Amino acid sequence: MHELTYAQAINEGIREEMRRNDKIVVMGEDVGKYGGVFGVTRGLFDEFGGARVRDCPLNEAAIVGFAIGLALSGRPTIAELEFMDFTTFAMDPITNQAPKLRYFWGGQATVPLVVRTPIAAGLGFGTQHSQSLEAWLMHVPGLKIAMPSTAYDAKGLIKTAIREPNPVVFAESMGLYSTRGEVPDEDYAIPFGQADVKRKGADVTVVALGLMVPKALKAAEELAALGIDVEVIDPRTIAPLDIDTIVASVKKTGRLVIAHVAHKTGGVGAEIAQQVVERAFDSLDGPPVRVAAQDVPMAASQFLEKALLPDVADIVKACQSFR
Amino acid sequence: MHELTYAQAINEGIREEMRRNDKIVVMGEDVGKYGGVFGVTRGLFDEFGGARVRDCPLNEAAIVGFAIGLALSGRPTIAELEFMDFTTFAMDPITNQAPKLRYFWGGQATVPLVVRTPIAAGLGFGTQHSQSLEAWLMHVPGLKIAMPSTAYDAKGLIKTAIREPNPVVFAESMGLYSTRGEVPDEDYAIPFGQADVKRKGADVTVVALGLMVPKALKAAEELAALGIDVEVIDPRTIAPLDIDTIVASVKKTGRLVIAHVAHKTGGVGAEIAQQVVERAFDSLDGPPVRVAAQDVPMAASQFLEKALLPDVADIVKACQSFR
Amino acid sequence: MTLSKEQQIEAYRRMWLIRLYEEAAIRLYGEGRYRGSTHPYIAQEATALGVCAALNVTDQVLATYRGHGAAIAKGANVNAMMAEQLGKATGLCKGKGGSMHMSQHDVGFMGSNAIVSGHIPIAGGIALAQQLDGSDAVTVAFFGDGASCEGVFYETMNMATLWKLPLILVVENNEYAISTHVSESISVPDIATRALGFGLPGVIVDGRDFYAVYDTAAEAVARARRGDGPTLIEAKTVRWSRHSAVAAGGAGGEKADRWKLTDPLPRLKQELIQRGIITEAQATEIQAAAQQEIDDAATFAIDSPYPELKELHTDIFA
Amino acid sequence: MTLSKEQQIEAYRRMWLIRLYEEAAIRLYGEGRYRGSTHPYIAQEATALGVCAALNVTDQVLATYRGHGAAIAKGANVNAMMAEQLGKATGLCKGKGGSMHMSQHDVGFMGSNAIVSGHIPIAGGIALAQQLDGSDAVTVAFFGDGASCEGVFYETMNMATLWKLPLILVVENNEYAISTHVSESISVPDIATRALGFGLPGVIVDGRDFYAVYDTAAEAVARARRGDGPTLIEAKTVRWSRHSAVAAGGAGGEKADRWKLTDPLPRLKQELIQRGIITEAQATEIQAAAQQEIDDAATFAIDSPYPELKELHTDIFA
Ligand SMILES: Cc1ncc(C[n+]2csc(CCOP(=O)(O)OP(=O)(O)O)c2C)c(N)n1
Ligand SMILES: Cc1ncc(C[n+]2csc(CCOP(=O)(O)OP(=O)(O)O)c2C)c(N)n1
Ligand SMILES: [Mg+2]
Ligand SMILES: [Mg+2]
Repeated sequence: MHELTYAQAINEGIREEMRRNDKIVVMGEDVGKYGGVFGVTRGLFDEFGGARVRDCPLNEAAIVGFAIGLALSGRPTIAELEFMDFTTFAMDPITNQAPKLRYFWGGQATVPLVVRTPIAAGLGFGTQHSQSLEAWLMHVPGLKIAMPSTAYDAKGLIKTAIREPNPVVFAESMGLYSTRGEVPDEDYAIPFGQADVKRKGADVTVVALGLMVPKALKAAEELAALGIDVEVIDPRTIAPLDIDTIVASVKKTGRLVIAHVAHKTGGVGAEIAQQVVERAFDSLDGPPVRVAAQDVPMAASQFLEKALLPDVADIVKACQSFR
Repeated sequence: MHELTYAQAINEGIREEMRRNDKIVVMGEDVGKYGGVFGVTRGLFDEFGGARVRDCPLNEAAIVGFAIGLALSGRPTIAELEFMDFTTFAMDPITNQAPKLRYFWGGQATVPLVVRTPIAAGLGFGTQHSQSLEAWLMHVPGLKIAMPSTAYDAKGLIKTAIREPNPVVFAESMGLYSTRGEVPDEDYAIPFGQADVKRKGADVTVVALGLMVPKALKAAEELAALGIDVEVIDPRTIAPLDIDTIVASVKKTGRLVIAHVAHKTGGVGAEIAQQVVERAFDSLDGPPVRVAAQDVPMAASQFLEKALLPDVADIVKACQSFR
Repeated sequence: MTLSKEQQIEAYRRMWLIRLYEEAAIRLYGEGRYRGSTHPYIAQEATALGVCAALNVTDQVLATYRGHGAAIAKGANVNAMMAEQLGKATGLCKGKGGSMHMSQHDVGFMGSNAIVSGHIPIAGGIALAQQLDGSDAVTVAFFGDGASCEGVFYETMNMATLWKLPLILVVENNEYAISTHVSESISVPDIATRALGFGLPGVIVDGRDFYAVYDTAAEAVARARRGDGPTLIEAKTVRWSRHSAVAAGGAGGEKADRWKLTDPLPRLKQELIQRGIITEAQATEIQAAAQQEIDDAATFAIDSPYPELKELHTDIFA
Repeated sequence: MTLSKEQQIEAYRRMWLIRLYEEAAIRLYGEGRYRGSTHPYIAQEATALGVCAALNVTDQVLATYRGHGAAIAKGANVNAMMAEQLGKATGLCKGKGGSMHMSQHDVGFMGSNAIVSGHIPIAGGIALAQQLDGSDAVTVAFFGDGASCEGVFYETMNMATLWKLPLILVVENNEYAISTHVSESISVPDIATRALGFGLPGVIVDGRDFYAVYDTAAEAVARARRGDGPTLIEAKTVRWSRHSAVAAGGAGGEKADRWKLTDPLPRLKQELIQRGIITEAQATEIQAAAQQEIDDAATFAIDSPYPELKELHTDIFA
């Protein structure tokens, strides 16, 4: 085992895969010599050179479009978008092209594409740099979506993403980049569609995404002191979604809380809640509770931002809200 | 009263508003002399001229961006995107700009923008021309979203959309363009956030969007013959969403079915279901049931398309599925 | 690099295949044999044929929903194309793609795309892969005057020039984007002029002249194979037909007459005869054979089964 | 059109306001008085000032997250700006926008945008409104070399040229987009060259020379007011500081030295003295007054209250 930050874990995962497969290409703004605006691709340019680690002009649509072309040509390609908010510039390649080409060409194409992008919520970057847009992507058949919450998961999931012959959006949590965790020295990969029970508990099931996972664990500790035993589940990938693990937990606890930093309305929380309701209606003591960002644009002012984003206290409150 | 098609009703609504307010501008591809690729803006160019009814080059991002600039300058502007699938090219202006400028500028801006776009599902246009993407937009604070299902609603809602000082996405159903309906001769507008109970019923509540409304009404007839009395609710706008009317109905029927042509996973159905569960859990006989497109890319082949899209029979089945 | 007799004859044969394929596709649409729409390449045939005559099977071609011509020019199977048109299981894409989404990768037709301009950056990426692989293959993207207004076209020109990619951008200026004339959508008289702002060659050619298109394409291809980078070719052409089976727009009237004068088919035939490559009689045979091939394709398509419903769930993930 | 003594002195004063505002903003960030980031305009001051000196209050200016200079050049209130920087209720935008989202519509500063290039088509629409209203006002969009790679920049040049809009596109080429040098991102040596493909004038100017920028802008503004359409101005400049408080990237080292030689502040001061417009002593006073104004702005910002939480729910809908 060795300790890495979440950002370093992604870096190490990419590096190891690039060593295993010299066809892999990394593209994006500032991903080369500079090593990525948040340092995630640091050192890759020096090790693999400018042909495989490519600094691109500032044009997200073409970056992802080119990446799809490379992927179609048998080169697994990792495209970085510097903030998830900028997926808005690449929605055609991400949603109309990558996940559909194989289908409408009757299986002739394979698209080993990874779009890496960080969710910056909570760091004061303001309205256009704080959005968590995974719900948009979960609505698109043909896309896989990973949202790691620990260094261990980040490395294991990025490896699976890169080995995937299908388009993957890898949504990183910027607020976790500097968090540290133990990572095995030997090669490992975490299969998609396998949720991880981060904490076992009997009273309430909390399904948390990305940045909310550590907050949920913190809330669980506080609640334990209050005699409420919380089970914290991290789906790790929302497409595919390991609904079985979530439903099994809810059948045990009878209570479901879903926590994400994305806005509440239209968020992934509604989808997870409804899937659980469809499968475990009779086991539920009450309605699933969503802990999410308020439905207002992300404000820059720090106390406004703090107030609009979900936090530990909101999860604690939600877990106490059941009759 | 006079009879109009759904497309003509939108046209008449725009025309009347343009007569009332000579600042209003219409922009888009083929909206001018040609009258719109589906004829919705027919005649506007002749009546109002090329300065106010503007044929644009083929660049959706700039079309909506320019429309925002006009709106910021006090000119209510109606931008057309020829298929909803092309919102992918304009996601920055539609989601990062229009709904956020007023907020992050502390109230200095007003953005009277209407983005008109048709949902083409069910007409055999294939994977990239059949998507219903309202769920993406419902996740964006600051946007209002209308989805008319009749000529009457279409005219009344487009007028409200144009009079709105805020950004509105007006999602039309291409499959309804040629359907006819009675429209009052005198001026009227339908307020946003007021659902319409298209059919009263006691046994099951069916919330249907756009193209699914007539299908739900057809299903209701068939079910009436089987002794199941269905209430059909058309929210007409999903943002704001008239959840009170829906909840009141479910408290009466105890059963909820939501029908939309968008893909099931991550669709608006999950949001409506969860909001109802949050408010009426104890009134529900069973889990809300979603009738939606299968989670596969829209296929062109007619029988595949028919099979993947929700239809009358699916609504009938869903309404019968309750214990 | 010059064209062999066989290549020229084959081009004439495929020109008829394209023309007759499109006429059949329109007829079959009229008969209600498929839904959606179809976008005829009629009158533009010489462009796809002239460009593809300069390519090898390992070179890649991407096109738009108006891509039947490019597909046939690159050697796609017309039976499977017509079956795809009708959404049949025997189609190039098992019927899932339909008229706007055809592809046949084994002949280097990387497919057509229904999103105007959506394939342009993808073509750039394929050209980048060719460069990284050290192959001398090139990539061609066909698109229209309207597509040339979309931002990704410029973004792709910039990246391809910056990286000297083996990419040939062929803008088929048929003067209309549905109803919108180029004079209302493009701020300069010639689309080739755009290249001046990006530092790649921008060449204008008569898109209805097979030989002129071939020569222009051959030069761009040679340049790309040499590693000297991309070229923008503006093929001036006309769209004689409606925009699609669904939308009229543009063309017609005076345009139609202009088209008749410049119809690439009689034009190529005359040249072939003048060059002593075929006789009038052979020309007639070629046309008749093409007609037979398309009639057979239509029959094949009509007689083919629709895909089974389980096909809905295949080809989503590899 | 020439500048009055007063205008030139005011330009010098505002140049100091910008420089000192940015230095204070960096210091306050270091002190942890706000989160997020800040993008200094240091070394680029002469561009915003030269352009805005050619504008009236009724002309509109849009800028990027690196827009503090444009805001001050257009006459924005530095107290309210600094309060916005710190997310205070007294800020230009009530603290909701922060460093990257400032605007003051009553002085014609239509605001800054954190999405690179996002404001460019919006500026085009504002220019279109000016044309439709028959006013002689013009719109200016400032943006960087990196932004000039985004598709909407080209789309906007095309539409603005096609429609002869009163739009002035000012690309501030400071050679870097975060870490990426223009030679790695732009396929031609000069961004002004892009204009050749679109049919509008593309002019290069030394962005650190206030008078040169003014003359160039004045000509573009006159052209726009005459109804002759848009102009692309490439202001060659340098970015001395880090990209932002968060990201380093580019600049530094040899660049920093080059900057010192071309620092617009001593340069403008010398010119003003040579032209006999101010004395060394007056220059010192102006600088001291500016320092006082910025110190007061910092105090005002620090002492101001944060917005109440109910502000979360205001200004969403009109
Ligand atoms: C992004 C996008 N916008 C709009 C459309 C609708 N549309 C389909 S074809 C077309 C016109 C394209 O014109 P052009 O590029 O000149 O090609 P042509 O049809 O003339 O071959 C339009 C606007 C689309 N399919 N995709
Ligand atoms: C659409 C988009 N892509 C990427 C970014 C991240 N980003 C912020 S500033 C910047 C560099 C912009 O460089 P340039 O346009 O030259 O302006 P400068 O910072 O030099 O003033 C980048 C890539 C962004 N904010 N928006
Ligand atoms: Mg055309
Ligand atoms: Mg720069």
